[in-house]
Amino acid sequence: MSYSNQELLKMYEQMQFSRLFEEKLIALINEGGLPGFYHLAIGQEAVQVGAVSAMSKEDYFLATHRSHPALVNLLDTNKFICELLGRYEGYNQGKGWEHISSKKEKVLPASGDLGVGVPLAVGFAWALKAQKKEGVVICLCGDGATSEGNVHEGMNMAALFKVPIVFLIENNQWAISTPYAKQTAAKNLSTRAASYGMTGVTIDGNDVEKVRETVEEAINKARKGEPSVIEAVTYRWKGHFEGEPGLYRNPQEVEEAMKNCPVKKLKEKLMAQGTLTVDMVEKIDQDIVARIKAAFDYAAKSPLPTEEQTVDYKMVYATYLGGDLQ
Amino acid sequence: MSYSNQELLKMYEQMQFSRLFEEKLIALINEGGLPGFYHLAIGQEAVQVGAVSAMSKEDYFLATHRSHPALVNLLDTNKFICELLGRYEGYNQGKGWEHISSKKEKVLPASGDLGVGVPLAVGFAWALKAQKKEGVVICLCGDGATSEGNVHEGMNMAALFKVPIVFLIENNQWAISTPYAKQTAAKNLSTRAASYGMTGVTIDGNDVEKVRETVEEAINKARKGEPSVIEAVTYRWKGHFEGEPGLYRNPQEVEEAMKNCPVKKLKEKLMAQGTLTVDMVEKIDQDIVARIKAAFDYAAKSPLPTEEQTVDYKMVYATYLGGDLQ
Amino acid sequence: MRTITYAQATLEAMAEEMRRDEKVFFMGEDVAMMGGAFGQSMGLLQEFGEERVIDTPICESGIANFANGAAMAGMRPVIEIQFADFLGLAFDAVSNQGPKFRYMSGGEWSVPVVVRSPQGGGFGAACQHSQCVEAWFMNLPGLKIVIPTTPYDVKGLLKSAIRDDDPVLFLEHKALYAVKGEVPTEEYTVPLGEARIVREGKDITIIAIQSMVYQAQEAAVELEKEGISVEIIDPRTVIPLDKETIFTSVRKTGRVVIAHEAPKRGGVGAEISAVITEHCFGDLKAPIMRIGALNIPLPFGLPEKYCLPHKGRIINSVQELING
Amino acid sequence: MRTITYAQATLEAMAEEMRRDEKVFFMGEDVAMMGGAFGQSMGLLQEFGEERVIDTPICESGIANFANGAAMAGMRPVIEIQFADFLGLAFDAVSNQGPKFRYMSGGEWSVPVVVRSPQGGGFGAACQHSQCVEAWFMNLPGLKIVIPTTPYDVKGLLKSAIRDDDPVLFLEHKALYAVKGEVPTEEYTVPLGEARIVREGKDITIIAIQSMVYQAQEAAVELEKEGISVEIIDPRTVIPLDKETIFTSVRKTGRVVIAHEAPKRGGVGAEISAVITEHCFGDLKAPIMRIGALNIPLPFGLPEKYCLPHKGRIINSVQELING
Ligand SMILES: Cc1ncc(C[n+]2csc(CCOP(=O)(O)OP(=O)(O)O)c2C)c(N)n1
Ligand SMILES: Cc1ncc(C[n+]2csc(CCOP(=O)(O)OP(=O)(O)O)c2C)c(N)n1
Ligand SMILES: [Mg+2]
Ligand SMILES: [Mg+2]
Repeated sequence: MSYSNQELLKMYEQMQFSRLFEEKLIALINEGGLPGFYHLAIGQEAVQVGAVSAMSKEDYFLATHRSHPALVNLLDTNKFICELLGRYEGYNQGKGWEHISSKKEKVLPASGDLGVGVPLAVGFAWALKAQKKEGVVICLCGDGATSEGNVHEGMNMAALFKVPIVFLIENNQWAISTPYAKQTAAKNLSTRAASYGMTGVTIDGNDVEKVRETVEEAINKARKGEPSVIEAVTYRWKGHFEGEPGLYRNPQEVEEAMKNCPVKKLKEKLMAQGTLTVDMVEKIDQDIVARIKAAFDYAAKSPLPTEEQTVDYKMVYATYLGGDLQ
Repeated sequence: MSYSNQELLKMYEQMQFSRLFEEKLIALINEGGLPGFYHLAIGQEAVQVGAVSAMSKEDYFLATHRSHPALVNLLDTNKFICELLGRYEGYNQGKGWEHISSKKEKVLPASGDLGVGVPLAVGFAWALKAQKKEGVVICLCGDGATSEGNVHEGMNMAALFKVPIVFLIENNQWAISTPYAKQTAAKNLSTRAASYGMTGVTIDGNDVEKVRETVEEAINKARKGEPSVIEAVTYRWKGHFEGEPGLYRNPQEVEEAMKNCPVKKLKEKLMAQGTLTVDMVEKIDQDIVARIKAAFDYAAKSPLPTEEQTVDYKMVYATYLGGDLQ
Repeated sequence: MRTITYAQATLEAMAEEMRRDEKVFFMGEDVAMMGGAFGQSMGLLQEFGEERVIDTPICESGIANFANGAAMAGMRPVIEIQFADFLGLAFDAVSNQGPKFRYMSGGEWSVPVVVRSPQGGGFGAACQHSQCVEAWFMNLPGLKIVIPTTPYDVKGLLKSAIRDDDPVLFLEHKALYAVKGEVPTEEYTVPLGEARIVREGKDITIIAIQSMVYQAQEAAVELEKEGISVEIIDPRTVIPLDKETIFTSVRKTGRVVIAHEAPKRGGVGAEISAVITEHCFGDLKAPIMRIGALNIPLPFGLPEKYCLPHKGRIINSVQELING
Repeated sequence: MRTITYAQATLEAMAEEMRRDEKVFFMGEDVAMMGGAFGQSMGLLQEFGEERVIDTPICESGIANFANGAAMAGMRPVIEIQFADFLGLAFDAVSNQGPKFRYMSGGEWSVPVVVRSPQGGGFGAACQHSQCVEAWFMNLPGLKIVIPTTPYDVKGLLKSAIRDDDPVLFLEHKALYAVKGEVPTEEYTVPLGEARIVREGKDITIIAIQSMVYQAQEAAVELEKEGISVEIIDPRTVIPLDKETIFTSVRKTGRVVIAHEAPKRGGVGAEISAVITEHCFGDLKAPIMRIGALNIPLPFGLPEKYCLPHKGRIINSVQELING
């Protein structure tokens, strides 16, 4: 498939938006101004932007802890950044943090426990079908998380119940300090598909067009009740979270991988074909930087949750039956 | 590979031993004389007898709840039956019941929770290797249990750590009332192997020679640090446990499957080639029946655990630190 | 009033709620074609079809997380874990996931899931098919826990649990499935969070959980002959716990025995005892006694009885407390 | 005496035991190459090699069952679950499998596994990276549970846990890793099952668990200024519980506050309170008070502090009990 210049440009802007957003995060972390550990996806933008670009309005996205590229593009920037900074105005009153979610924007929460999201997303997708809704769930999952039993149980049920879901395994080749080769002896992670009776494919996760095209196909199949697995191979440029020094891996490996920058790749292609000019690049960056700055400025002024907003049993229970310690 | 007449005869005797043992169990259950629910493997004898025949003295067997064919041939008959009847003289003081185990006979316990045995067996096999012991673990697992997360986690670690283990999936096509097709959409269960970087094969589980040969090969590979998966396809003739009526399945399916009796198949082959005669068949049966009767008679007189033998904190703890309720 | 079994009562609750609300569906191992390991869901498949009564693969954690997801998408899942002991495999999903999504999302999602599971001993089915597990889940926020005793209550509470908008762990007792009791044909529910006064008395309060209610009732009859008047309270839901009903009784009797089938150490009895001491210290005339199983994995067969609590131990404790 | 951190103390215990017994090995997520998520196993890989210090795939249940199997085969596994919250995924393996094999096999197997895991809040890491989990495991038989507070204890107890022939759940507190304390260079162990009297006093007993010991110590200093003499007991192991040390103190003071970081409801405090009421009823001058976290999933960031217990609440409770 080939995408229009306009579509390509939009994907470039989305990847760049994520890149500059995460670079801003790094700057703020270095200034000591942020309250948590942030799991950056720099270098992996093509996987999630490709997926987001493939989605229709009725589709859902299940995130992981490393989902800024998807989230920053799916969500309202102010509310997103408020959430990341733990502000009450955030999508989840500042309680969800990177485990952000939004019913309206069709983003499902990443649990703090790896792997859990897979059977959850399968159940969600099943329920869409049961209610005759159109949506497909794009279920993101890291390479490391695929070793979890929950992933196995979820994928098996998905194939069995013919659930409208796409399993997008973002193989960035590391799980904290554990490289792919110490996580599984499987040749690749799309081999998992056949073991549940699904189709599976391994693709270059740094090629945003390839990702988008593959996810689009998978979404179409999923809508017909054919779930499938896509393994998108990419690389985690930074530490597990920003500030984690990553001493366990060879700096040369990282350098090598960084040559294969998904944003730069698309940028060069677009410039070569004249869709993008130096001026446009600058203009895009300026706009993004301004938007990000505005949102961070907004969030910085937004208040943290108060004690009353925190100790709120109506938030713990939908049907509150009384009792502070019950 | 082809086995000597003597070897074939022994396999026939072992299968027949299991068959007559389980038929005796049925008779006793019908008389109301047994204390538990017994999961019979009638019709599946070739899988476990084939496996047991392939094992060397240093190898271990991890059982499931449906392992009489293996257990009755690996264990001392008196102590085995005492255990099944909950007698203190049994292998596990009557506490283990069908979840029997024996260090001396190299039988590892089936947990009451399906799937748990797989990572346990993997850890056991890993420890054999770490201690430079020769043994391989034959890890039995039902088709239904393969949907458990523990099985996934265990198999992945086995392949990764190059553990001396053979995963023998006994696919009797049913998990209580759930047929294979409602358990997974996978074409067959040996597809699981590739998804962990192991080799896998699906074989006729009613052909004891084929099972033995396949397990022997797998054991040889396992000793070299190459675990693998064997799916042996067979059929559960009886209810999930004896007495469970099995109303959920088509009687014709059962009848059809029963035509393919693994014991009869080997018997006919041996008779056709003259290794087995009518007289021998009778003699073998008489011997078996006598042995089984003697063992049941023995067990019937063996006492149940007393209160002191039950409430025994030295059995709960290897290092007992005091306190009845602590 | 007509009399039906505890198992039939759960079946009626399921059928009525599935008729009332088409978002309710039921899934679990062997619940559809077989109608449940104890026959407790017999006929549901036939009435509601395989889209709403679903046999699953054997994967407790996956089932429970699936249900959380389906609930977040607007359905009202009821799942069954075939034996409560297997809840250990779904521990994270049931207690650490479902009950937390609402709060952690600032109210974006609610998770109206009911996790049904038969617990308890009495069959000598050994240590992974016999436990009472309610206490495992007590220390985590967000979950409600129901432990019904009678056919009347199991029906009324199951209906309330299904209508509740939060995750509910609904622990049936497998030895009670065959117990019969009066159950009206008319629609009713029993609210979550209200204890039942099983029997009024003035000398001592026995707080009994599930199977122990029956043991306590027998004990009370015998103790009456000795002139001891026993009040029995069945909390019915342990989260939330109806403290008021308990406190009122304790203030009256001043003496308390708590009995549950789960091991004594770390059981629900510990929480109830601690709460009573906190609030009714001045009313207590004697130490609070707890009765529970021994800290021993339940063995196969008959010897199980050496480990489980029973009527005799309740009687002894009461006598000890009354006679000093 | 020299002073080292709690994290260093665990590291020394591991290294010493691995030197002493070549059957001891260590496995878990990121324990080898990275030296642990908190640097707590830094250097072990370099000393003992990759056959004894093993990075695993991410599969908590599998790791714990693997360890049970390896232990049954004669090894002495120490495993790490990266955050204690993830023990929910290994709940069955840790509490319902390992601790039961010995009894259920009539003594054929023993399972000398140590499950290490850092628990606790203080980092605002939200509801699945912050919990104290000791109470989850209290109601099952066969497991021992250790919750060390000081660098001295964490080293001595970890060594004892590794030498113990039963499964031990060893819960470290991640906010304590950086705490320093005196630790001798000479070999020593601290026995499992013995409480520590942190501070002697005569007016009131505070039974404090792990992080709360530090809070209680600060509270005691302030209360002393008001003339209140506080005795503090750190149980160190919750299973088995050193009841005698607790009872002796309660008999002396007659007043008790129990403090733990885990939620109050269904926490270890409930068991301790119930046990005290059972055995020391006549010695109690006031109700036993429990302090714990609220029943709320721990939120991200600063607001965590609204949910966790602290010194101020200990002081209030003591004042309430003493002043009536
Ligand atoms: C159940 C569970 N185990 C362990 C962790 C700790 N942990 C957080 S992220 C991570 C690595 C995940 O690797 P991968 O799935 O490849 O995702 P990536 O970080 O590479 O995006 C680990 C081990 C966790 N959060 N949950
Ligand atoms: C974790 C767990 N879930 C459910 C069960 C209940 N159960 C016992 S046997 C069984 C079916 C097992 O099927 P399979 O693995 O195919 O073995 P088979 O009985 O056919 O030999 C089930 C669901 C269990 N024992 N453990
Ligand atoms: Mg990764
Ligand atoms: Mg089967």
